[in-house]
This record gives sequence, structure tokens and C-alpha cells, in this order.
Amino acid sequence: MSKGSLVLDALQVKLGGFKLHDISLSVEPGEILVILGPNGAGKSVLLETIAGFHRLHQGGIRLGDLNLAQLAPEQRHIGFVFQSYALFPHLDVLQNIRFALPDSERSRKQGVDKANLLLERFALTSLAKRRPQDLSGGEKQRVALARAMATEPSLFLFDEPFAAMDAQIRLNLSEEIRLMLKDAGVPAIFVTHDQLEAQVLADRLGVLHNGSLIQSGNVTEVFSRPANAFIASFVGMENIYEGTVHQILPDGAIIKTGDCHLLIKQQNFSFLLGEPVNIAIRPEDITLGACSNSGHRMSNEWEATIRSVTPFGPLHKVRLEAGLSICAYVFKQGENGMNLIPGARVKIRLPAEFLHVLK
Amino acid sequence: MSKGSLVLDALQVKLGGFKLHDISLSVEPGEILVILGPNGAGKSVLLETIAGFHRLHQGGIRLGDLNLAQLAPEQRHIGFVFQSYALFPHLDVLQNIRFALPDSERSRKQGVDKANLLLERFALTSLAKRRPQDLSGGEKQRVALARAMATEPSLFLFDEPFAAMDAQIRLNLSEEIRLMLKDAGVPAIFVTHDQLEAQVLADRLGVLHNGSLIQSGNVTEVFSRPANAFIASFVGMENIYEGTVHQILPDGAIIKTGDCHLLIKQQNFSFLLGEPVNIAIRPEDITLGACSNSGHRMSNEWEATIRSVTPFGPLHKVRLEAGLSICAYVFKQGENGMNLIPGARVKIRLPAEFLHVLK
Amino acid sequence: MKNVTHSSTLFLVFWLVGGLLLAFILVPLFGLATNQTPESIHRVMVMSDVQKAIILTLEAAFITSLIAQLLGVPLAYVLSRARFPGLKILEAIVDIPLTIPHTVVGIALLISFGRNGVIGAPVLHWTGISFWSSFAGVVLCMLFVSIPYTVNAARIGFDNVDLRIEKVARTLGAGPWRVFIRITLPLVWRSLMTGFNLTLARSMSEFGSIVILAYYPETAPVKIYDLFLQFGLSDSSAMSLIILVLTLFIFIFFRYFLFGRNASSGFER
Amino acid sequence: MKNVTHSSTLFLVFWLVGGLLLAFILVPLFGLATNQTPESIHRVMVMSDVQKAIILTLEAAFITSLIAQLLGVPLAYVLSRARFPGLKILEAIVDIPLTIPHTVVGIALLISFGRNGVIGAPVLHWTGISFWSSFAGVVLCMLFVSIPYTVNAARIGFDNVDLRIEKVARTLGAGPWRVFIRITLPLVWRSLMTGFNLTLARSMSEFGSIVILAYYPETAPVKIYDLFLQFGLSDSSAMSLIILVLTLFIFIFFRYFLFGRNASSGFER
Repeated sequence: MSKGSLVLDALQVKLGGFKLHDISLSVEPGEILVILGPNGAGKSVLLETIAGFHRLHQGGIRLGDLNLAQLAPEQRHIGFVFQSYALFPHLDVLQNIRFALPDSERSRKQGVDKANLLLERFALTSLAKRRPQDLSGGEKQRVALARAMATEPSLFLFDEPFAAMDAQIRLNLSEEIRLMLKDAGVPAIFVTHDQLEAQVLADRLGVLHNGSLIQSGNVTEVFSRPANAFIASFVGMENIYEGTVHQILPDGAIIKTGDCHLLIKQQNFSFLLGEPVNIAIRPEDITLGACSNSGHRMSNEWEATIRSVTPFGPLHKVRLEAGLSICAYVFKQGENGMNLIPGARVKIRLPAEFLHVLK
Repeated sequence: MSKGSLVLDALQVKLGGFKLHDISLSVEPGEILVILGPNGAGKSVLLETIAGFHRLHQGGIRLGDLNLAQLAPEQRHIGFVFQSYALFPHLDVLQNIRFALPDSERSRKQGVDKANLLLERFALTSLAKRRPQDLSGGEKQRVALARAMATEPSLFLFDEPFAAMDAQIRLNLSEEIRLMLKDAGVPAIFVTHDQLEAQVLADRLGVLHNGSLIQSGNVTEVFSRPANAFIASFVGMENIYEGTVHQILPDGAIIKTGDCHLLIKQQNFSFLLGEPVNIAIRPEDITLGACSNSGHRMSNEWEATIRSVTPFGPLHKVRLEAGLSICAYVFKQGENGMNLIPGARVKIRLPAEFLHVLK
Repeated sequence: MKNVTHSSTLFLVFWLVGGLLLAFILVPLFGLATNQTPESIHRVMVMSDVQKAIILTLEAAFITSLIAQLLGVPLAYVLSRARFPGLKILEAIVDIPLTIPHTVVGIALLISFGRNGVIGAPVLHWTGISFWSSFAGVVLCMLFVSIPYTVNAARIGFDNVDLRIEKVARTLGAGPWRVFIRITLPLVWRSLMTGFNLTLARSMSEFGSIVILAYYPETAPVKIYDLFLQFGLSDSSAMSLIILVLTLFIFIFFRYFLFGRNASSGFER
Repeated sequence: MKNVTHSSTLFLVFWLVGGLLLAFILVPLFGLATNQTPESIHRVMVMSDVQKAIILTLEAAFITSLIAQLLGVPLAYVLSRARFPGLKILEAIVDIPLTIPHTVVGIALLISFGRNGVIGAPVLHWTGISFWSSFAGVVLCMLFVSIPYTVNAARIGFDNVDLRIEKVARTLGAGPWRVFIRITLPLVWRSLMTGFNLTLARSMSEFGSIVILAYYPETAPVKIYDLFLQFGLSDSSAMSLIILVLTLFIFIFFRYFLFGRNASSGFER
């Protein structure tokens, strides 16, 4: 296994009416890059281009010292895990794995040993004679990973392998993949449209939209400081408001939205006085508390009226009205002596450090 | 619209190799019953039996004073919303709705007025001439609901209408459906395999597994006191341990699991001394705090070691080791002065009132 | 290109082989076209028995296709919707006409539908219609050999209709007939037209059974054979070209203009 | 029953109509069977030219089906995988033989592949093989009329292969040929067999083009026609029954025993 990093350099692909625009990125050995994007963003096209199934229009792909763009797919040594795993339905588990062995090993003792080791490592020994259709989702994943490992890949690509699975199973399988990748120590790209999956898997995150990489960075960065309103809403930032820059402060600004003035703490504040902006905050970053009179407007504290409380997995989603329409998450236990029923008044705080200004 | 309640009386259906066993339930006008179950549990079969597409093997179906079992599907006045909505692809929105008008109204002014009212009520007036393939998911849902309302149904059935949609959109549509059903004031059954959807929609919840209704009750009841380990794991109770009844107390018991003794508060504790049981607690019910020495074992408090912390939507999922392997959720903000990094020691508390003993 | 880089030797070899096969289909057709003179075509075209044969063929094939729809669509629907042991056998019966040599079809139809046949005799007695050497006999032969195309095309259409769409129509208050006519039929319309076109083409092309049951009145394929036997290639090849152009015209008309792409392949993709 | 209660008048009426159609297919076959005496069957069966015709037909149809696979499968694969303007035209060309009357096929093949034909003449000169009144001519006719069945059945198979399976095989280090042979072919095997069976059946049933290009050596359908012209129904119907039983046996063998259910319908469900 060579341990070079993957570098895409201003990659362009044209495919029918669809285009990938100037994708540049790099992934280090042992790093997992998650590409997050809605259906049709070009996620699969990007992976298949790296794997050699689409002609480059411009740009380059390098893996360590290798110029991948010159090689056929079978020469690139890429472990590609497809949606639903794409196991060979006419071969059993062992045959699926043996297919991936190099020609020189396949029919020799070395190959048999290697296949057996892989079966053992992925806990598949007892399933060796099963056909893919008789495997569970988790077992299929292990076969797909074992098969990909048999080629000793220098790069892993994952194309939404969990698309057809239940939420519960997904998360367990994500964790399994993460452990295996960390162990393999090669670069990996994982594409998904599921923000939860992205969070669980990503060392770094890129957001793909209409064939362009519109933001990349670490997970916290993208999720709490999305570059624009599209990303904000795609990563579940339910509270997005239009406003204008009211005053610029040394370490932030005051934004006017409706009747409210919101204090923002943000380094490198790059907007102009009076400029229209969007302002966003994640529901889980909003603090709710019992009503008191200590709040004052400039610390982003108000009284708000509860409009509805709905269960939301382990949380409750609370919709509030306070001039702005606000959505917040709280744990189930009625903490802090609050009375969470529609119509009740509570104190809310939008911490200045979690408020984020975007285009 | 008649406003009778739906009563299923020991209903049995045989369909090829599949069976529904003795399903008894009732749904009041204005009430939403959610049937939760994995794929293949028989959820669709149950709904289609109520709608008249499968012959009853035994048992009865009544809606108010009507014996539904004697009627053809077209005589039952049921608003059935199918997976992906099953709009008529060759008809436009208005024609879809007009198809559902009674013969006596369809070509008369009364029918035209009614169709227009429905278009207006569901904000579809501007889409009246669109074909289903040109509608978004939310628009399709509104058409499906308007079409079902045109028949003035006495019962609503929903068969996983959101199956093909993104998580974000699902939740908005669930809330929309809930409002409409409350307004219509007829009984409604909604089947799903998604626990989040179930929580958002349900007045009452039933769990279907292998053709049997294995638990029913209100949402909190099923989610925090599942009847058995299958339900517990299906509703996301990640912490399930095997143990034995160690001591029986007036208002609960002490359960021994591994080296730990757990105090349980549970009315009507129905297990015997020494009996093997499962014991479960939801991750969000576990309290984490900074380490101190005040905890003592009998209040279910320990020190634990953090194994991993992974982002989980708005929360962090913390895996801990404390004799037992424990999973807990915390908000992102490192509250309570804790230091949430792998290897750190924290205090955890498993509140006795949230620990639940099951078979 | 469909997502795979196709520059390998495999695609080169396959294109060469495929091109050979396409040439094998096209060469005889071009050969037929280039072998004629305008004069010979004109001479054949104005022959009244040639004109009669062509009109007869078109009429009979069209009537056959209509009857096939009337009888075949209901069968396709029940085969698509019903589930019972023995279904496979009924499906196999529908395909039988595809497998029987055409002259065997002619002999079998002659025995049952001829003047003394178990069906032919009573029909002749009660209605005066004879299948021997008659228009009815031509239609009978065409119907027998082409019915699988109608049923199978309709069947594919019905199989592809989402059952939930039929079910939701029922819950909206429509009985089975209204659902079938207002919902199901419009959804399978293209498949039915595919079947109609295939049935029309198969009917027009039939020769072996017709030549036995109803040599007269002559259909176009029979007339070509007749001309070939009497005068060799000259007139028969001129008439062949006329028929070729006519059938290709109908084929292209159905496939591209009337019912959209792929409508005539019978194998929906 | 497939989820819908089928007790309506619609299903009753449709079953009646469908039953009528099934009866229409079966009655002539039973009529053919019951019209024979064991003696007449025996007499025909031992006729050496009848035996020769049957063996010739089986041989020619089998060879045709093999050639069709060799030429048709590569074409089906490129049609399934390639995307380019003009693809629709190539697809249409493949279907042309379905639409041409059989005697027109015979005339067209005779012009191009006859002794003086643009292809027939050089082939005769260089290889000594004549298509006129020869075994090669029989295979030629069979191939022309049946090639769409091979290509379309294989095409359906290739279309249904998940492209991701071929792609993943490439990423695992297999070149295009290895992927095609080890992965794609096994996955479409049943479709290829379906095509083989349909091609075999279509080849055995052909009469119209053979009777023009290669009346001799006589194939079974031609021999039946010959017997019918010479001796009327007696011997020809006995031979028809023999051929019917033979073809149905092959049909059932392929459909149920050798390649599993549905293998012969050509319309995969």
C-alpha cells in the first residue's frame, strides 16, 4: 500500500448536461474527507471520476507520486464501496473476495491464505459459502470492505453505502467504517447527503452543490459557520433570519433583524455597515431558562412565548415567538424549572458567539 | 363525515406465507394512532385490510355503526395516503382532485366549487394544471391530502408517505399532516418504521412485529417502558443489559448486572427474585457531571471513563466504560465543567426512575 | 457514453462484430432496392391484383390488430393481476403460437376452422362465413400467429402500473370498471400501442399459414410468392420493394411519430 | 390473489374473454392431435424424407441460434452500454426483420445472396458455398428473421445489470474482458438462454423466406407444405402433429427444465 495523499487539482468534468467545476482538494493518508451534498450535486460523478470512469475535461488527479488520470480504473488501486455495496450476486462471499486478488496470487497458496485472513479479520469465515442475497446489511458491508481490502488499495471511496438502510443500523456501520479506515491509514472520501452520517465520519467536510465545492473545513466549522444560507439550511440550522448590519464593533457587530438587535461576536467580520446579511443560529445553541428580569436586550436575552413543543428523538423541539420565530432544542427533562407548555413564557438567550453572519 | 371510532376486533389475515395475528385496537375520532414496526412487520397489510384489499380470515372491522368488512373498498369512505402518494400521473392536480368527487357532484357546479375550495385550502390553486411529476414532495403531499379530503373520509390511513424524502422535509410534512388531521376530527392510523416520525405524529403508539401488535400505549410509555428487548432496541434504547433480580423493594428492585447493582424504581414490579431480566435506559436519560466524591453506588452513580465522543446531530454521543458499557447523549456545549475527551473520568448517574426492567 | 470509458479493445471488437450484423440486415434491403428499375416498379404498381393484395393485407392486418386488442388486453390484465397455481401454464399457452412452424399453424387451423372443422362447420352453417380461402381465414391466421405480441406487450404495461395507484383510486370511491377505464388504461396506453404495432407488423408478414388456409384471396406476401413462381424475380422483387417501403413506413410512423420513441420494440427498456 | 379482491364483474368478464382467447389457441392444437390415427403418424414417421427434413430443421435452427449469439450478444452489449446520437437508429435496424413479410425476406436474400448476388457470387467463387437451395441458405433465412430475438433478449439482460457491479469489478483490478466474461456474462446468462430459445423457435418455424431461397433441401415446414400440396391433409397433418409435439417439447424443456421459469417468454417480467 502506497501511503501518498490524494490531490485533485482544478478538476473539471462534463457529462451530458452536468458539469463539475474546478474541484480542488487534498486528502492525507489516514484522513476521512466527507463530501456532503443534496441528490444531484455531483457526488457520485466526483467519485467515479477519481476512480477513472469519466474523462477529465481539465485538471489533474494525483495519488502520492502517481498521476491517476493516465491510468485505467483497474490500474488505480482504489477501494470503491458503492451504494448498496455492489457485491457480485452470482459469487459467494469467498469468491467475491478472491475476485479481487491480483492475478499472480489468485490461484496460489498465497492467495488462499490472504482470502482466509480477510475472512477472519472481517468475521466472515462462517459466511464464506453464502451468496450476497442471503446476507444482512452489516454482513454485506463487511464483505464489500474485505473485498476492497484484498486489492490493498491506496485510496478508499465510499458512495453512500448506507442509502438503503435503517437509521439505527447506519450509525453502527459508520462507526465500523471509521475504525477500519483509521486502521488502513490511506486517504478516504465518503460522500453522503445525510448530515448525521457526515458528522460521525468526517475528519474534514466539503459541501458540494451543483457541481461546485462551495465550502470545506472541519465539521464544527461547516456546521456552525456555514458559508451561505443554502449550506446553513442543508446542515440543519433551522434559525436563519434576514437582517442588516446596524453597527460594527471591534470583535463583531450588531445586526438588526425585524425589531430585534442582535449582538454578534465574530472575528474577521467582513460585511459593511447597512449591508443586507443572513444571520443564523443552530437550535441546540439556544439557551432556555425560567423567566427572570435579569436579561437585557444587548446580551441577546428576551422573554419568548412557547408556541409548540414536539418530541424530536432524544430531544424536544420548542418553537418560540419573540418578535422572531425561533426554534430551540431542549432535553426531555424539564430542566431549569421551566414549564414547557404552549403559551408559557420563558427566557431565551442567543449566545453571541454562536450567532453566525452569512451571505 | 360520520365521526365514529374505528374498532378492529381480533382481526386475522392470511396472505401467502404471511399472517396478521389477532389485531385488536380502536381509534377515536380526532385521534392519531401510529403503528411503528420494521419492514415486513405487516404494517401495509394491516392498512390495506382496513381499506378492503384483503379478505379477513377472522375478526371484524367497524367504523362507527358501519361494519366495514362487508363493503368494497370504494364504499368504505377511507382517505388512504400511500407511500410516495400514488398520485395519478396522467392527470393534473385539479383532475386528481376531481376524480375523488362523488359521481353526483363531479360534473356539476357543486363539484367545481368543492374542487376549487380544496385547491385553495391546500394552497394548490396556482398548481391546478401541473402534472404530479412536476411537483415537489411537499406539493405532492398536499395534492394527496386534498384528493383524500374530497371524498369526505370517515377515516384516514397513511402508509409511510415520507419513505422517499429527506429527513428535514419529512419533519415539516409530519407537522402539516398532524394539523390537518386534528382539524378533520376523524380517526387516523399512520404506519412508519421511523421512530422520530412516530414521536412527532402519535397520540397513541402501537408496535407491530411479525404480524402481531406487541405493545401499544402513549408515546412516552412505549419509548421509556418498552415491553421487551426487541422494542427497546427498535425505539433507540441503546443501553440494554442482561441481569438478574437481586432484591425486591416496596417500590422497585435491585438488579445485578455484571458487577453492578442497579436500583430500579418501578410500580407493579412483576418479576421474581433471581429471575433473569433485561434492564434498559435511554441515552438521553443518563446524567453526566464533573467528578466529585459525593456519589455512592446505591443511587446508581459511578465514575466512568470516556471511550469516545462522536457528534450526533445537535448532540454528542458519549460512550463510557464503567463496568457496563454505556452510551449517553450530551449537548455540544461542554456543560457542567466536564472535560469530554476520550480517557477522561466523569461521574454518571442512571436515575432509578428512568431505568426500566423488561423481559 | 454511459459512464464507462469505452476505449478498450473489447468495445472495438464488439463494435466490429455488431457492425457486421447490422450490415447483414441492411445489405439485402439495399440490394432489393437497387435491383429495380423505375419502370418495373411502375408496371407492378398499376397491376390491379397487386393493389388488391396490398389493400387486403392492410385491411386484414388492421382488423386483426383490433380483435387482438379486444381479446388480448383483458387476458393480459388478469394474467398480470391474478395469482394462482397454474398461472405459469396460462402464460405458456399464450406464447405457444410463437413456437409453432407457420405451416403447422395453417394445417391446424384448416382442420379446426375448415369447412368440415369442429368450429368451421357450425360457423359456416349458422353464419355463412367460411374460413377456407376467404378474408375471414386470412384474419384467422394473422390473429393466431400475432396474439402473443398483443398479450405480452399489454402484460408488460399492466405489470408496470403501480398497484397503489389502482388501490388509491378504489379508496377514492371508484369501482373496478371506472378504475380500469379512467386510470389503468391511460397508464398502459403506450404499451397497448406497442402491441398494436407489433401485431400489425406480424400480421402483415405472415405467409406460411395463410398460404395453406387461404391462398385466395391473395395477401401481399402470397402475391409476391405467386409472382415469383410465375415470373421469377422481376415482378416479385418489384412488389417486394413496394411492400418493404410500406412496412418500413408503418414501422417508422408508429415508432417515432405516432407513439413516441421505442413504441415498437416490444421490449420496453 | 395479488392484494386486490377480485370478485368484481370486471374480473368475471375479463376471465371469460381471456378464456375464449386461450381456447382459440388450444382448440386448433387439440384438433390437430385428435384428427390423426396412430397408423398415419407411424406411416409418416418412417418416411425417410420426413426424418431428413426434421433433422435438417433441428440442425439448421441450432446452428442459427449459435451464430446469432456470437454476432448478436456483442451488438446487444454495445447498444446497452454506449450512448451516442444515432443509437435509436441502430436499435430500429435490429427490429426491422420483425416487420418485413417473410416472402419479401426471401426475395431480398435471393437477390443479394443468390448465385449472382452481390454477396452470393463472391462467396460462391471463393468458398464454393452456395446459398441457393442449400443448407447454408436455410441458415441464412433463419438467421435473418430471428436475429432480433437474440439481440433484444440479450439487450434486456445487459440493461438490467447494475452498472455499479461492472464498475466495482474494474476497481478491483479486472480489465474489460475479464469483467465481461467473469461478471457480466454470468449475470445475463438466463437472458441469453431466453434469446437462444426464442431464436431456435423462430428459426424452426420459418417458412416464407426459405421456400423462396432454399425450397430444397426441404426443412420440416417446407416438407409439410409439400405433403399438403401433393396429398392434401392426411400426411401433412400427421407430420404437423409430429412437429408440433417436437417444438412444444423443446419449448417446455427450455422454459421449465433447463433454464427455469419464464426463460422462453422473451418478455422478462
